[in-house]
Amino acid sequence: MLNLLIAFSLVVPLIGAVGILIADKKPNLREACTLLTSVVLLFVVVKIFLALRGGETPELTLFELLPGLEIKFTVEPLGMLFALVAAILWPVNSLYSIGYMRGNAEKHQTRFYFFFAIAIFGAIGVAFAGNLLTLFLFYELLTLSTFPLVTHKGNDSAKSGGRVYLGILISTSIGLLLPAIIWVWELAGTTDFQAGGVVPQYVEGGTVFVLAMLFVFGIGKAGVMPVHRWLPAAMVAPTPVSALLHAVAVVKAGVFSVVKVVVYVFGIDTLGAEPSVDWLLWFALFTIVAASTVALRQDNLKKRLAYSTISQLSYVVMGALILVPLSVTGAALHIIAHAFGKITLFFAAGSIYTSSKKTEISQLNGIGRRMPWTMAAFTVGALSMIGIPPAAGFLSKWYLLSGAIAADQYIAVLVIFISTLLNTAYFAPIVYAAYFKRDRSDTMLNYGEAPLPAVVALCFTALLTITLFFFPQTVFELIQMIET
Amino acid sequence: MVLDALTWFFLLTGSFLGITGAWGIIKFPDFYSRVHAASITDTLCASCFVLGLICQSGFSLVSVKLILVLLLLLITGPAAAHALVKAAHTAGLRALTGKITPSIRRQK
Amino acid sequence: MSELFSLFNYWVVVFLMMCGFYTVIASGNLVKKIIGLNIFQTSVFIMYISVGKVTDGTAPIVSADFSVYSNPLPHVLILTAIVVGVATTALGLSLVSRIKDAYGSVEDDEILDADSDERGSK
Amino acid sequence: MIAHLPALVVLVPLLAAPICFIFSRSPAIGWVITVVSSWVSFAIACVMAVTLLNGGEIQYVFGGWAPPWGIEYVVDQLNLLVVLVVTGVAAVIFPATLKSVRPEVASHQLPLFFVSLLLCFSGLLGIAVTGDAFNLFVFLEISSLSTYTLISMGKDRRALTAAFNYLIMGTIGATFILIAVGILYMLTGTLNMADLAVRLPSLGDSRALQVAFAFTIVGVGLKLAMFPLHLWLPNAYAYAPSAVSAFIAATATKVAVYVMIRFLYSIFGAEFSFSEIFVQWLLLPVSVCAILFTSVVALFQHDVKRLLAYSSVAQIGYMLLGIALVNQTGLAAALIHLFNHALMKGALFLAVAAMVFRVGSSHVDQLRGIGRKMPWTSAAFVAGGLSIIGVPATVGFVSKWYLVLAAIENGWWWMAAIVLVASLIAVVYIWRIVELAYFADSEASETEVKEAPLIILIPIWMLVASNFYFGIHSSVVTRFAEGAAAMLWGQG
Amino acid sequence: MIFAIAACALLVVMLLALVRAFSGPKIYDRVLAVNMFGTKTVLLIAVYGFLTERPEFLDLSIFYALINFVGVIAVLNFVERLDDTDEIEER
Amino acid sequence: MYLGLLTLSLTVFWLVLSGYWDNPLILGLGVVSIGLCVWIAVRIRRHYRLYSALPILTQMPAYTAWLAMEIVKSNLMVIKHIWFSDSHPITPTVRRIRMLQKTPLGQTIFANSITLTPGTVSFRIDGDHVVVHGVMQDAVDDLQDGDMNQRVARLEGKALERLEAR
Ligand code: NA
Ligand code: NA
Repeated sequence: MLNLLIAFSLVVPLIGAVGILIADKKPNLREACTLLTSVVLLFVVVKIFLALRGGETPELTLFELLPGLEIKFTVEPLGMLFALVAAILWPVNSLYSIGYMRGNAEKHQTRFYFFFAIAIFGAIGVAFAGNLLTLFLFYELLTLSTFPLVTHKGNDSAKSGGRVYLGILISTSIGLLLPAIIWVWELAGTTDFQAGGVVPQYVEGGTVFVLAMLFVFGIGKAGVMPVHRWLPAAMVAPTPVSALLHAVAVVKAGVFSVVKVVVYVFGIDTLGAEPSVDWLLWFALFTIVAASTVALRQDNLKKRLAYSTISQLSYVVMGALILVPLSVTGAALHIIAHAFGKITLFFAAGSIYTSSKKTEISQLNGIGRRMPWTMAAFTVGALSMIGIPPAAGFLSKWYLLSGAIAADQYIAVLVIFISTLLNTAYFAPIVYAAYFKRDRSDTMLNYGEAPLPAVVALCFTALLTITLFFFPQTVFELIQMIET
Repeated sequence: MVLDALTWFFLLTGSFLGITGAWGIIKFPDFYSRVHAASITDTLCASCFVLGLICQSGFSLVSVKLILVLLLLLITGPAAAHALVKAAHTAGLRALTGKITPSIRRQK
Repeated sequence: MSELFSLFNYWVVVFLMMCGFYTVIASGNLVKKIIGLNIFQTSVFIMYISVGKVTDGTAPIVSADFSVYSNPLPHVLILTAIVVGVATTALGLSLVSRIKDAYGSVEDDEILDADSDERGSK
Repeated sequence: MIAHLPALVVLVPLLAAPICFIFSRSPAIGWVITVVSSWVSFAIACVMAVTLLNGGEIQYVFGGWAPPWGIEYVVDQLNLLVVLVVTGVAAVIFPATLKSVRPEVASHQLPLFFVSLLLCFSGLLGIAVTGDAFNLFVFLEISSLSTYTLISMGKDRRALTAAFNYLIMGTIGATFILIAVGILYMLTGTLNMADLAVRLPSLGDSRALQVAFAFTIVGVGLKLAMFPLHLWLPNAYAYAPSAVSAFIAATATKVAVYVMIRFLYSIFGAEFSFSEIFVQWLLLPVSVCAILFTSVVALFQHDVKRLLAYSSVAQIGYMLLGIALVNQTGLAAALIHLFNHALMKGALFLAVAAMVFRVGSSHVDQLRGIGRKMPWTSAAFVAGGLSIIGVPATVGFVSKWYLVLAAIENGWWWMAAIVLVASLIAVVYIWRIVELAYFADSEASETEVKEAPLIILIPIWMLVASNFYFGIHSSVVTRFAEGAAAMLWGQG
Repeated sequence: MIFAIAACALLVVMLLALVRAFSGPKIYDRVLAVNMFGTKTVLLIAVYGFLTERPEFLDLSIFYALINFVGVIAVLNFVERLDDTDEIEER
Repeated sequence: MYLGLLTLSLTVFWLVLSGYWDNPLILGLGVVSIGLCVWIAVRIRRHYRLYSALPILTQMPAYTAWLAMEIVKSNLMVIKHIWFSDSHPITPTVRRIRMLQKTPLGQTIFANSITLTPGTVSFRIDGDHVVVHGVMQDAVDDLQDGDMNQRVARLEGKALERLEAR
């Protein structure tokens, strides 16, 4: 029964995708299908979560491709966490998409919903992957299925952005991640995730570093500089897609994979015993600061958010690479906190675009009065990014900071401080301008809030961010299961 | 003995005719006249050779086959000559005409 | 020297092979290419046949008067190979004549020009 | 009865060809005969497979002469694999031929088309089945000659020059093989492959043997489009009628690879090929160049069929690489890829054939937006493309995995890297088409393009399904290939 | 003896035919010469059979006569199909 | 009649050449080959009306003998021009010659006879004229109003009678 649940969680988005195709010409039916599917998926994932909490470890082996290479799914706490994030945010995102896509009268909406469902399918596959091969397969599926979403507009800039997106993600995954997987298989004869790691008894010294580097840069979705370029390039996408990329699935799949590899392939202890791995940490630290600095210089709202994401992702990578339990807790928590916060920000940006067609920060003066709900949610998101209570970002940053101190990584501590300052520097002015500056050169006279579904969605995610701050127990429970 | 002599006679005549024809296709000035030279060898020369050989084999299957060879050559020789001339003619190859003296030939 | 001469059949084979091969490669005329191919194949046929020669052996047609024959197997094989060769030549020439219909030429370079012109005009 | 199967599998299409010729008035009858005989051959191949898996070698001797003189047909795991590929692909693709080639081949040539197709088919099977070196040459020429004919029937006039160039290069290759066989006969007095294998080692390292070896490599290399000798292939595949491209690309070069393996391992022996001649040091650079260079060349093609053709040359490079790694895994990888590549290229070329059927061209500009007009066909193309790239759960993954394993077995990590880089390039050239098919706006065309007819679509999807089936249940093929590889190594 | 003489004479004829085949100048001259070469080969085989006391060779000469004829007609047919003789003339 | 003659001659041809008269396999192959040839011949006859002078000549011994003599004579003439070209220069001529024959059969016999005799060769038939190339002008003149033209014309009647009698 439990194994069947995993199968359900994978099949449900696929069935939804087919349903969307069938309902091609009837928008209401199509959107109903999307929403229904996402709710059903949420239900299934929660069922799995309850089972996991009941002490069971559902497992499903589909088939053996080659000896020792199976397509296999195992539910473990970390994957559960990611699956929950994706499953919770999909219905919200769907709701928002309905408002956005209709509000902007976008073309090819069926294609959009179809590939969205496929992307969720990929994300769930990544979350429950029981070994590196399965992870790789769904990781690539996620890349490919999001391409049509990124290039949705179909104009030249969309196409060139899409090429960069696909080029970087595919080439890093095939060029670095796949060799790393082959290497692991060659060493251990299996790619299954195991508590304590698969490779510890086979590798030591510089080899660990090389292998870790292949993984960290091979998982391009984690956006560690210099393989971050795909994320700004993908800004050509419609906002719901950006939300999907930044919060629901794609970058989360990246950092989640990094954490998963660190925990289940290397084992925290193996990496911790290897000083050269610090080099990788420094890449992450550099990314945090550099991306924030770049974000500061962007006037385009979505671009600023994109660089913010790059920086925030490296928090997670940093947490994983500091290699003490506290920091890993922080990393896992930050995956969720950032997901809720960033999706709120993107929803807000999209709503602003939908109702006012504004894309630049310099145009946002006084918008807080016209779109009060939207900007309130935006503020919550910004607080979470900076790490100020009562937003969830505070919790995760706290744990990261504690972990860094516990591990005597003072440079990391410093970076967290600097980055918090930078975060403040690029979010605070937006909020300030929205509420306190007067807007003089406004030509679009009549606009108010975005369509209702969009507003409902973004308020809901803002609420989630705050809720997470006050009720983080469930998440901690899961994280503790990782550590045991 | 008589048969041997006949063989000698026919084969020598045939050889002479063959060389004559071959010399003809070397010497004659244009394609169409060379065809006539070649047709000597196809008719009379071949007949002489076959007759000479029949004298040696007498009434036997071998003679039948020799006659078969001759018949084939007699049928196919002119047919090939005709096909050649016709092909050359339809392709527009002009014939040299008039009195061909050695001096004209040298100019050619 | 005598050894060289005793292997003269191979010299003939090699000479013909080179002639044929050169013609195939160097000639721009498709008909001549086919003819070169023929010469090339024929050299191999000669190689086989000369290999089958048995000293003092006569043609391998059974007769009461002879006991030593050349090895018939290469003859049989080459008979097959000749049939194959004739088929190849026939096919090659029919292709040439269709190429002539399509391009109006059987010269390599002119055909290439014709194709690139076509692409240019598109 | 079982003993006659190896002969039957060849004779069925060979005898069907003249019957097809007698009914040359009606292409439909020719088509029915062709399809039925391909199915019968496939059924025979399956029966042989079952027999072989339960028992041992299947042998058939022609005309009652004992093997060293008479022609012998032998079926072991190696050529059974090839026979299965050829008959299987034929059984799937042939049904689609009539519909697919009608717009491409002049109607008066259609009856001849099926005669040639059958001859080509039986020639390929004959190569695989025969145990006699000269007989192999004859079948090679039967298949080659009919292939030239088939290619020349393409719609574009460049099909003629492509067929002509292939004829020249192919005949040179065949003649080289003939020379090699002749020298082997001179040295040993036998043409039977098994007999040759027994007698050659006692000759030692003779000069003549080396010459024979060189002629074999170059001759077979021409036939299988080994890297610098591949020049005939792109045009031949690009301008042949599309269904023919699908069949030939899936089978012809595979059979040539089989011939290469047969000569290297069974006739000359692995000991001689790899320890005395060191042919791997020729094959290695050649295959690496093929994998990298022709993949890059494929990037710049504007015709999908040409693109796939260049990709084929690269894929043949993978097979040669497997041989050049000189270990049992590598050989198995070559054999696995031999099987798998037939499935992928069959699917891809047939999908393109369906597009050509509707659109009338395989030029990339004409295929813009085809993904919306022919969703099933385009989806099949994508699936085949995934297999070429080597995505897990497709056969392409299995092939590459084994190749990488074999490279690592030699400690050649860089070789594994090259395979991955080539996969990346494959991603790019396949993606180019996918992008055009799905994300480019189609040019306003006056004719409405519809989905391909079922008679073409079903074979395409059968091939696609097999790509996934054998990608998932890979052990079916890998066990077979590993068995064949073990057998060949045992001989050497 | 006489057979040897006849064979030699035929060889001379064939040699002369070859001279014409090489010197052309037209394709038809060449075909004519080659045809002549062929018919003389037929006779040569027959004579050689008598010379070596193997009259079985006559079968070969019949075969050769047929092949030669078919060959000449085929070549002419091909030349006609190519339509203008320049194509296979000297370049 | 035609088919019977063809089959008969092919059968004789096969039997004489093969020499195996009691091997069923080879005889069987012979039957198949003959059948194939006849089939092809029938197919050819469906498209072309063919006249061959040869079978008719065999039925007309007088004319054949005369023609044989003519062939010998003209052979000698050409030989003379080959070896003594200085004293007997050749005078190649192309001419259209009006044929006295009325039917295609007669015309075919005439044109074939022209080609059979060395020194003259027919190109093609053009209405009721035949275009002839001769190496000597007198030989062509001979054709114009010579023996051969008239003999064939006379023969034509007889030949037609025989053909109809068949
Ligand atoms: Na060939
Ligand atoms: Na004449």
